[in-house]
Amino acid sequence: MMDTVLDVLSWIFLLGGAIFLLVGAIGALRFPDFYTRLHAVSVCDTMGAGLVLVGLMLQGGLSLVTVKLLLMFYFMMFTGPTAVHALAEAAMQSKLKPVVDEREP
Amino acid sequence: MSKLQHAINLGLFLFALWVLLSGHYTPLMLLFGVLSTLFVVFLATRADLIDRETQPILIKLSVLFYWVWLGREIIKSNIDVTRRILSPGLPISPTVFTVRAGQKTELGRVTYANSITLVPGTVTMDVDKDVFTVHALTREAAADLKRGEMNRRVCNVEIVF
Amino acid sequence: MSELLGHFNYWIVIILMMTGFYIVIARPNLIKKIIGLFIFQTSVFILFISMAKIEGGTAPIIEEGISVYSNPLPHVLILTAIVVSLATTALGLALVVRIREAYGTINEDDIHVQDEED
Amino acid sequence: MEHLVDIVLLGLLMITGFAIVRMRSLLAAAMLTSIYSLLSASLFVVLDAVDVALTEAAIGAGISTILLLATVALTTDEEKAPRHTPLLPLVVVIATGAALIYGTLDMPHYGDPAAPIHQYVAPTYLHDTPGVIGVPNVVTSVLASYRGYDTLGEVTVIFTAGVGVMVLLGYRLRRCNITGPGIRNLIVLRVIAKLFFPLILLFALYVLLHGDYGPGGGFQAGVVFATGFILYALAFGLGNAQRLIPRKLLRIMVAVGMLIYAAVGIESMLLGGKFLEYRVLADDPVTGQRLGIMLIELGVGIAVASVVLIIYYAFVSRHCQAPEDM
Amino acid sequence: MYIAVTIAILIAIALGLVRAFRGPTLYDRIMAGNMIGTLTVLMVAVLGFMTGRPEFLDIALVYVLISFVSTIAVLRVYIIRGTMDSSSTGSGKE
Repeated sequence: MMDTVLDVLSWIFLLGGAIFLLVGAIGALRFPDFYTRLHAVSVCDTMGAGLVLVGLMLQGGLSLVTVKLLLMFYFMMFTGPTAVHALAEAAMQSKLKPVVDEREP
Repeated sequence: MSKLQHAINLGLFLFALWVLLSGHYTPLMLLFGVLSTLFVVFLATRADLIDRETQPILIKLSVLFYWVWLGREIIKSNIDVTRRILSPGLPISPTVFTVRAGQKTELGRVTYANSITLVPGTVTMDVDKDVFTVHALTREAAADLKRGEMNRRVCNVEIVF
Repeated sequence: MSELLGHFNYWIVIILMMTGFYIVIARPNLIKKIIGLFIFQTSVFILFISMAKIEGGTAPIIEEGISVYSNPLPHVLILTAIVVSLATTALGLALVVRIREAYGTINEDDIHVQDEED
Repeated sequence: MEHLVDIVLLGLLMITGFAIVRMRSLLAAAMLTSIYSLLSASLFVVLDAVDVALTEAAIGAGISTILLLATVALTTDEEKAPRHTPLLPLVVVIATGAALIYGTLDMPHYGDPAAPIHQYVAPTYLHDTPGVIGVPNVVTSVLASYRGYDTLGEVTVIFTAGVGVMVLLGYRLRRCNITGPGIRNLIVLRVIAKLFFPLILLFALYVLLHGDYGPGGGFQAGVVFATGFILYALAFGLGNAQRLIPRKLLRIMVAVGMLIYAAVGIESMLLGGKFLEYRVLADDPVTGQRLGIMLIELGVGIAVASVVLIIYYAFVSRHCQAPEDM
Repeated sequence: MYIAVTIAILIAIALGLVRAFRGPTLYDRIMAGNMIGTLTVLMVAVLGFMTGRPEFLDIALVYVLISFVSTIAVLRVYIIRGTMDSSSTGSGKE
């Protein structure tokens, strides 16, 4: 019984993660300029990756596999934003202008 | 804390990591674990990296609370960004603005900067001492950040570091 | 149909190989040539690893309860070949850097012109 | 279902290959090469070659791209159009490709267990490894024990290439102020690098010492170890990295790595065996084998890590040296 | 079920490739490379579970570390000289 619940839960997480990964990739295509595309990549890096890893952890159960997945999650939460920040900063330093919404709010 | 204490902490953390990664608990493998840990701590000392920031023990309770709060924020803004990506009109209003970080230490500031980037909808573009240049996907996300709740929360956990 | 799928891997590998080969012989830019060689090399790696695969097999790390393993020998050859490819690519790129310093260009056509003038 | 993944990945690889041909900007081509390498690494996982996948990811997607970009930065980005029409090369390529495809028709099917390649030595290796060598990872046992000569040769090639790069590019770092766009403000990177530098090094040692049990070994560990130092150099500057590991030490370490390998071979000759016959190294043949494998993996790891770092230093210090030629 | 996730990841990789081809700036391509790196890590992890040998997560862990270091290195090593190609100094708008 418990196993089935865990299984179903992990499938929900995995599929949710897959959907967010797809959405992030679509965003990276649809958004108009480099800086806005970074936000789409963030969706992939946080929610997509996070949900897939949590789904796999539920499949792994209490074992070293789960520990490694947890470690991956931990690494990704540090490396992801650092890489995105580095990209944004390098782009800004090379005078790549962001598209800004000029309309009055 | 003294430098020695920091080195010992790092060593203990690395050894725990080794044990968790390894999965082979013969005396030989554990001995290798000890040797590897000592070697890495030696290199880190030589690289002059041993100080408070190398301490990956951010497992204090209040930090954990911060992470839970941050997780909730991330989920909320993810759903928001997802809605915007999928809606046909692409309702975004990108803005660039600056915020002031109230943290005293480098580690605190970096935590704040990375938290901003981690939440989809806002990306830290530049860190100049305590002034961050931030790019936001929408005006709402920008207004949300300017309210300064995240800044306050990072300041609160910073004391624990 | 099975005839088609049976060699699919090899055919794609050959297309990749020819892509790399084309870059090497048709493009005068030396860096592009090295990229072409890189593509060529990688396609050879894929060819070897495809040959090692056995239907229903798994990675050649012995474990209780598993009886079919893929062939480990090509893995060994390719593993070392990858590291060697890094070393040779680096050597090639170092040569490109020096050629640029000596000739002021990395375009093969221009280099030939300069050589003829001398 | 693995077939589907395999086919899709190959398709993506093909598209990437064609895109690389068409790209005029060398930088774009280099970035696509990195993606190409990542895709082929995941293809290796699908094809059960986990050790190879580990190596390809560490080398193809990492170091190779860095070197390509460093070279582009030192030379030029734009590729001039070729002077000749690409007709003749196209004919040659299509003819060669057709001949090769005709050749594949006689090859055994993909995944066929009855293919000749699976009939001779491979079953012996798979069958004997647990008993004779005593390690579960057959790739490691073949690499380090059965085909130890080959590997010694490969390490020699790497060593020679490292020496070649050193001779071609020189190895003296001239200090200079780095200007221009880029990541100028390094606090975020520095704090993260402080956290990750020890972790990457420990992970490299883990990969080295667990090569017997899972994917990993000297080659992969060497590259990951060097990557740790590259991260350090990126965050704290090449000067600091060279204070941490001086060039002189690196030059010695390359030789030491090679010598450890060769010394294991000679030691086994002195103990009455043949060159690289590890079973004489200890009283129990299996222990001897494991000891021998461990030592030569260590030698390989040291040599590879030093060569990769030497190459990185050589290319990046060249950057600082010649600001006037742009 | 794992196959569904794998297919989703493969589609996402294909979309990332489109971004890498179209550019238009170098940064877009680096970003696409970084995204494909993340997707590859996840695919390797899922494939490990699919083939029933999840202990190969070591590979995925190495990918995480390498793809991070190479993204940073690409930004630092190339852009040090300040030689940007002309296309990347534009507005970045398509």
